[in-house]
Amino acid sequence: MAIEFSDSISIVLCGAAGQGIATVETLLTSALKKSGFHVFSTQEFMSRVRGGTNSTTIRVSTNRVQSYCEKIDILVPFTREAVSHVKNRLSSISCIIGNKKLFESNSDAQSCILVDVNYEAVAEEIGHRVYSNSVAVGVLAGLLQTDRQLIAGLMADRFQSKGEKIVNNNIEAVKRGCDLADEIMSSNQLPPLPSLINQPSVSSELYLSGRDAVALGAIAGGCNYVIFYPMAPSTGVGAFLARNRLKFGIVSDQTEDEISAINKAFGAWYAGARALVTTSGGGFALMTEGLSLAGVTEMPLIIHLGQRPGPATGMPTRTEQGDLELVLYSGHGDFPRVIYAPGTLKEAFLMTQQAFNIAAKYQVPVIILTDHYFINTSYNLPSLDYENTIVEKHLIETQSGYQRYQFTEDGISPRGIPGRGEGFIRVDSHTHTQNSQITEDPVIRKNMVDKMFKKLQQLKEVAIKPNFLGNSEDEVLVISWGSTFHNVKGAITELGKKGHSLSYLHFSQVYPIHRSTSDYLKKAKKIVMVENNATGQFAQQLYLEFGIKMTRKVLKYTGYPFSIEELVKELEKELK
Amino acid sequence: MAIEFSDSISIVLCGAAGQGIATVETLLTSALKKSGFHVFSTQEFMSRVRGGTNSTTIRVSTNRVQSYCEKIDILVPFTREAVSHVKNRLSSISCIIGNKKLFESNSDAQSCILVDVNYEAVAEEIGHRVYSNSVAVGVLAGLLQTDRQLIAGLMADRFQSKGEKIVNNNIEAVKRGCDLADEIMSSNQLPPLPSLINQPSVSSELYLSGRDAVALGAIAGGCNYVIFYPMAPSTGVGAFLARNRLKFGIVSDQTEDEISAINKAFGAWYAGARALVTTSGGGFALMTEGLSLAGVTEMPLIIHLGQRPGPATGMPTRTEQGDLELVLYSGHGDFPRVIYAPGTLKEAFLMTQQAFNIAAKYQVPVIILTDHYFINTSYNLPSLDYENTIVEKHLIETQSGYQRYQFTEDGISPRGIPGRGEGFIRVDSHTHTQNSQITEDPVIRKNMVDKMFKKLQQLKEVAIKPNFLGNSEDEVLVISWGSTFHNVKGAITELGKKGHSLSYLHFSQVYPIHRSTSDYLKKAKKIVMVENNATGQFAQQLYLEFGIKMTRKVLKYTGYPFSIEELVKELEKELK
Amino acid sequence: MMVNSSDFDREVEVHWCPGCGNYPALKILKETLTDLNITPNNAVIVTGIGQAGKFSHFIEGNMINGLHGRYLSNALAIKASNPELSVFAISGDGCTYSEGGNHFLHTMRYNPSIVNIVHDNAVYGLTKGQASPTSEIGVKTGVQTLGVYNTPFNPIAVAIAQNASFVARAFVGHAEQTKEILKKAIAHKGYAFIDLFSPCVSFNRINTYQWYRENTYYLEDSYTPFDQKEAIGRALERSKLPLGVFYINERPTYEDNIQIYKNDSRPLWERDLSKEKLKTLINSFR
Amino acid sequence: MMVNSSDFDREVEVHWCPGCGNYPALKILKETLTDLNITPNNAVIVTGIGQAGKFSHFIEGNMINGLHGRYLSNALAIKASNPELSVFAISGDGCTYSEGGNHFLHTMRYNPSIVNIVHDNAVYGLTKGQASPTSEIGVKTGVQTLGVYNTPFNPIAVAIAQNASFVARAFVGHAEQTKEILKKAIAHKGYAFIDLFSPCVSFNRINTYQWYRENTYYLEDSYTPFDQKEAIGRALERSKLPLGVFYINERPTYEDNIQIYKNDSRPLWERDLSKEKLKTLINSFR
Ligand SMILES: Cc1ncc(C[n+]2csc(CCOP(=O)(O)OP(=O)(O)O)c2C)c(N)n1
Ligand SMILES: Cc1ncc(C[n+]2csc(CCOP(=O)(O)OP(=O)(O)O)c2C)c(N)n1
Ligand code: SF4
Ligand code: SF4
Ligand SMILES: [Mg+2]
Ligand SMILES: [Mg+2]
Repeated sequence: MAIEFSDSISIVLCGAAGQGIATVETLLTSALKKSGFHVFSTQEFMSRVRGGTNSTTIRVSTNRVQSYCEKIDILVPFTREAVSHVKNRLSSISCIIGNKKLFESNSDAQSCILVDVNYEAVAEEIGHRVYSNSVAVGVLAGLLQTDRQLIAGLMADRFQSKGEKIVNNNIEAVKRGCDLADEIMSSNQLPPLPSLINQPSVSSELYLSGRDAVALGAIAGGCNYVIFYPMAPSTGVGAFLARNRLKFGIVSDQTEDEISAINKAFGAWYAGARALVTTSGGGFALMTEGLSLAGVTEMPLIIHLGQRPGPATGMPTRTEQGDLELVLYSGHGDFPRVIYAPGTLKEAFLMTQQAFNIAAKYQVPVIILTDHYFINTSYNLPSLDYENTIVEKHLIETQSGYQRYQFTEDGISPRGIPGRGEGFIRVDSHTHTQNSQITEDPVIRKNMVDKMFKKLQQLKEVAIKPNFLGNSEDEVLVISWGSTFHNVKGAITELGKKGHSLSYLHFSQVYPIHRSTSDYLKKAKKIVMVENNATGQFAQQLYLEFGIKMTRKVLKYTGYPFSIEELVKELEKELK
Repeated sequence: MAIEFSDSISIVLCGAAGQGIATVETLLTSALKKSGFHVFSTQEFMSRVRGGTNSTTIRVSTNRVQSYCEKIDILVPFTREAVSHVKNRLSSISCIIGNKKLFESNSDAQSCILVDVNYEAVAEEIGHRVYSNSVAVGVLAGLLQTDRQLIAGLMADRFQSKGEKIVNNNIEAVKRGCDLADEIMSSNQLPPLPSLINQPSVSSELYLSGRDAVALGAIAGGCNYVIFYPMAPSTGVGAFLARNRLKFGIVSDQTEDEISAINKAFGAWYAGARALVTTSGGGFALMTEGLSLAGVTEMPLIIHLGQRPGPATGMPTRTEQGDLELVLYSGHGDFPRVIYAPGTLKEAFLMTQQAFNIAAKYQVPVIILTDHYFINTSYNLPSLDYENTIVEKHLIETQSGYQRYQFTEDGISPRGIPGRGEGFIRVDSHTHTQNSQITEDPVIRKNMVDKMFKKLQQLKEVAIKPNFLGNSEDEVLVISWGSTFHNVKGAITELGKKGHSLSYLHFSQVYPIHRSTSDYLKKAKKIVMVENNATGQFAQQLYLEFGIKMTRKVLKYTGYPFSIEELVKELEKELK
Repeated sequence: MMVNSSDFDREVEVHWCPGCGNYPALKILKETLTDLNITPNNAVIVTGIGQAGKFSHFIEGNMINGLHGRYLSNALAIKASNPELSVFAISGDGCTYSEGGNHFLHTMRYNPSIVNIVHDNAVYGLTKGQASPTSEIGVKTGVQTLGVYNTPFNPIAVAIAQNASFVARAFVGHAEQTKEILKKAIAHKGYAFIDLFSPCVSFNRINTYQWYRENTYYLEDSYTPFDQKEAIGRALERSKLPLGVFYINERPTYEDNIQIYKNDSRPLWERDLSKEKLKTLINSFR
Repeated sequence: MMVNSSDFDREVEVHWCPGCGNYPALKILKETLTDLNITPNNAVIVTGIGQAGKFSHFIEGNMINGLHGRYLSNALAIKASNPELSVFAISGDGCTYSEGGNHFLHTMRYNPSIVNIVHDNAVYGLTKGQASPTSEIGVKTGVQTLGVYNTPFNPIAVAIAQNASFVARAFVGHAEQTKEILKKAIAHKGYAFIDLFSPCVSFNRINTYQWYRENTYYLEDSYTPFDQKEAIGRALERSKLPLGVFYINERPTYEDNIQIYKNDSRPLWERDLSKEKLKTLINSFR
């Protein structure tokens, strides 16, 4: 587990819900990125509003950093429980910087470097303990040698709405924090931290979370209707769009339940809107019948599903990749669908954007699978390529005599909408004729099913290729999908440093699977599948489609994401 | 398609909804069976209450008859649409017996033997056209030389509640019908029908439908709570249990929706009841989240799912085997389950009975998959072996300190119920500790998932073996599952008469699949899968489990069941 | 262009039983639309599943025949996506009050300008005669063999208790009066709900045309439908059932509240993404 | 055996925010059960998902912590399977009136003898502050950024309109009065519904303890809760919100109506199949 990560520093903030860790994170990551460092942060938290123990890991680096490591360079504990909460991640190089009362009698802290800093005491000197988080921001920013002027500016922005006094006190708090950092460093209480180099170009990069990327992708896809019933970890996407709704002319609706959500999305698409539903596994489960409705009526639909561990309520604020089979098979009766599972923020943006076009063109449901980890993880990236995206409506102005389900060569019937053109837009949940009349005719039934499968053939043609990294000569091919991308890549990079060359195939579209996959699978001598679920759901799909079994499956179903260290250990097993 | 079926006569009644075809069927099949003939009947009907065109096929035979053939010996049309409705099944040996106005100008009738009988006119002579169905019963019973005394008795039973006059008029109507039959026969208007031999022992056999068999199996399984929201073809099972509820102490509940149904079943099992939910694919889709709840809480559940073609509303009164993947993968998160798909009435009875014991013992959901065809098909059988069944409760009296999810060797925690014993029965939809407290501990999560999969291992051990018929030397192995049993068997028998020896493997448990399957698959040179769905869902499962692909898949997804003739034709393709 | 009642005719076989209340209901709707000069192109008929749910198959124009119980959600979203359309949400009592109960309860809270007509025959017609939420206590069916024992659902009282903005009851046997009520509903801005008594001649032997004729009366001309408490009082009457408009409560509609149509009345399908705004938003993450 | 309030204590960490209304609610329930000598063994606490839904984790005894919105269906079936158990169905306003709206609407029609307590904080607590059906118009949240515009759900009025058999409203800030109301609910035969005002100190800055104290009053001693129309009238009051028992309507319970307990009061788990009867039934198919 002792990987060095010599180009980055890993900071962990740990405390109870309600203590404002998120504020510290936001200010610090912003300050660091603006100072030209590459930054990554990821949050893990309990399903409660106050109390408990949550943590955020922030990685600051000379180079681009997008993956999660267990190593902790600096831990800032906010409660007595904090140190023990992350005890498995602490080592002799970890510095715990905080009020000594929170750790001095904790045996888990004893191997670490301990630095007593009483943020609260400083805050109280300024006027109120409410400023202690700003003191902490100051200490951390100071230790990382961030531009002080810049932080003052950020504080001003952040607290602007609360009035001048509060702004000034926060700025003062940060300043005092920076001074403390200077003291700590000059008193040699800390070992030398990896020394980082900043680059001015990074300062103007974007800093986004998975949630932001999906929501921005939706807007770029022309989303103008967002529908959801709150459920972790998917609500944030809805809230993002809700906040921006007047700007972009979006209808935003928190519905009475998920069943209403999917049926509203259906009505919205019918009428020509571009609707997004955002939910989690339990909510999606309730949409099963609605998905089937979209299937038989060939209605476009977009569902963002942020996965969390099930079954049932499961672990509401934890992570898993356990809903692939659910989305793949849900709905009674056969109909085509598309499933994306972005691995990077860029993919999340572009694929969500594209989902709207694919759904509109092929008139099928498209599901975007993310998960708690992906949604709550952020890093900087240069830009999002919104300029080259287009909103494809795929709508026609109908003529009189228009038939919604006209049989065509490719199975796609031109789609009209009510109120535009002479035709009538008739859609029916039964097996129907070309003009949507109920039918019990065996031949029509068969033809309508065949029509759907023609579309599936075409969806295979436009499937997104898996992303191959490495050399085709490598003995071991590692496969993963969705949110595990960066962490697996991080592990492979580390193994590369140790002299092992592994190649890597990552899938951001998991259904239908691009046919180029076959070649990679056939060539590989050993294949290791990495999935954040109990049964290897994607491995099953690869087997079904290509008849090739994995040499090894690295499955994790504890409710927590993979770390680089853990993956290095697991992948090494196949190298021995 | 010209199979002779020389030991049986096939009668088709065809007319509009509301014309009383079902009454004719009930009286006739009852009279025939009581006369010692083997009888089979199956209904196909439109999704409407009046009008349209429906038909019932009745097969009467010297030998046991349990399968569906297209051949029609006698067609009784009740409307002008009737003849054309079954035109593909008519041939030169088909006799159409009815009011000539209904067919004389119909070209589809012209190749058949036409016999003009005006049931209505006779009925009106008796006093009212309401008796015309009884006249028809008389004609058909007469043609088949049924005991007249016996029919009179049946009429008396049937119309008893309507008063003496109506009873007498109906008896008179049947008598007049029989006289007409005599006339028809003596005037040589009909070609010689296959001559049938009756056996007294058959007269006291049972005559049951798939619906009856499932419902009786539930009662034998100790079912004391039945819950449903009406939906074809599953409602009949609920109605059967509802009618018998005071006799057997059953709570019967038509709920507000399917979500309530599954959550009530959950509450009922929790409190120690043995609950059955009956539904169809669309209703089941809504129960997905509830199934997941049963998964995480290890609650027994029994769901009878009568399949019909989807997606969505699909074809409400047609048949399909399209919901296998739905029930197999539905529910977010991983948990074990059992899926039965009886092929015979005997299996439907015994497996439904057993479902309650398996669910109770392993604390998992058990799904019984039937379909429209199975539910609406009847035949005689000697008996149901209820005497050797036992109701296994698998409940303990708890001690204080009882923990519902105690870790055990085999993954099964003894199940207690509230109000019995000192312990508390605590169940939780989150990832939970042994005592059902919410937890976010990674190790407990993993252990709880592993506990479930231990149960799946044991469920594999107690899986029902597939039913193998034939010789292991046969070149072609035919495979099917569920309701297709008799029709596939019928086709194989016919092919046997032509000198082809095919062996047959039928699955009445489709998940988990019994391991003996592997040997059969490996030995077979060619494997033909017969499924009443579009994609070969069970073939996929066999591939996933045993890595063997089918040589050919015979898939039908028109909404209608396979006939013997059709299967003979399809199977012959693999023999060429 | 003048609309003809026959513009709404379709050349398809109607699947209802002879005598079914759905026939006069269909006629009433077609004639009302004609009277109001609403074209098939501007209307959307959204139905659920059931005999009443088949309604959309027998009338020309835009339609959704969706899932059992979910049509109100379809309808609301259509209106929100394109307020220019006249949206009619039509289905049965089982579909609306049982499977769809939650959407019934909540759609009225949004107050979209849709007309919701519930063909109330106090029975499940299509599935062959089970009790519905509006079946009276004691009614026996093939499933409720000991008689219904659940308290009947009172849709009018619930809608008024919920402050629904237009609440009425009508009877298909009274074509003229029903058309008048329907016209008021169509004219109303906001959610307009009509519980429409519509006999099922095949499965409901109690609530026949005759029965409705004898057991209903119209709210007096002097009745003003603006007092919520008073309106509920009338909704609770059981000896004879009042017909007419029980309650009106004008307030902002859902389309108003969404706000995006304030300065731009174009339906969503006509609009385009502003890349400029997207750029600004993306840049806010820098 | 006498019951102690501490019999209901569990040694687990309580997950609510300090000051949350769920704490006094928990205390009130424990004390009431103790006063009535209901043991943890005879009670079943059935909850949904939400902060209120976590209730069952913090009280000793039998419990189900089921799905969001579905606890009433669990609870009804428990009562029907074993009428000897005291069943408490407890959850939040979102769980009950939004996701679970259909079950709320229909469970009361069955009239099972269960006590249904809804912790009404007019917000979604567990999911961090979105509006709930009881949120007032205009309230702004992270999702309702322009303010709530749906008409608030009035659970009391709907329950009375539905003829629910016991309808009350209480406030956790008034422990003694709430205990009295709870005792009446427990004594009631049939479905007993209590909408319990229970402040969310983290996300609802409007409906605070203070606000409820100032904006509520108790129905007068002279008030008799038997007139449906009168009761609804009180339920519609908005200037100050009445607390107390609004409506009682005694009628046969679901357990009575099922009939199978008439001659045999044993719960279902104690019963055995009669093979004799099964034989007779099977033979009827001969
Ligand atoms: C999810 C689901 N459950 C059940 C059904 C079966 N079903 C079809 S129509 C119907 C009831 C119809 O009753 P109602 O809505 O009153 O309409 P009516 O036929 O009386 O006009 C039911 C239960 C279905 N189609 N979908
Ligand atoms: C099917 C489903 N949808 C959504 C959620 C997410 N969820 C959990 S609690 C909750 C709302 C809680 O609000 P309320 O019932 O008022 O309880 P409170 O937390 O306010 O006590 C939601 C939406 C879920 N668990 N399941
Ligand atoms: S069953 Fe009843 S509701 Fe259905 S069409 Fe016939 S009369 Fe109408
Ligand atoms: S968020 Fe609100 S309801 Fe939830 S525990 Fe905190 S105060 Fe209570
Ligand atoms: Mg109805
Ligand atoms: Mg709440």
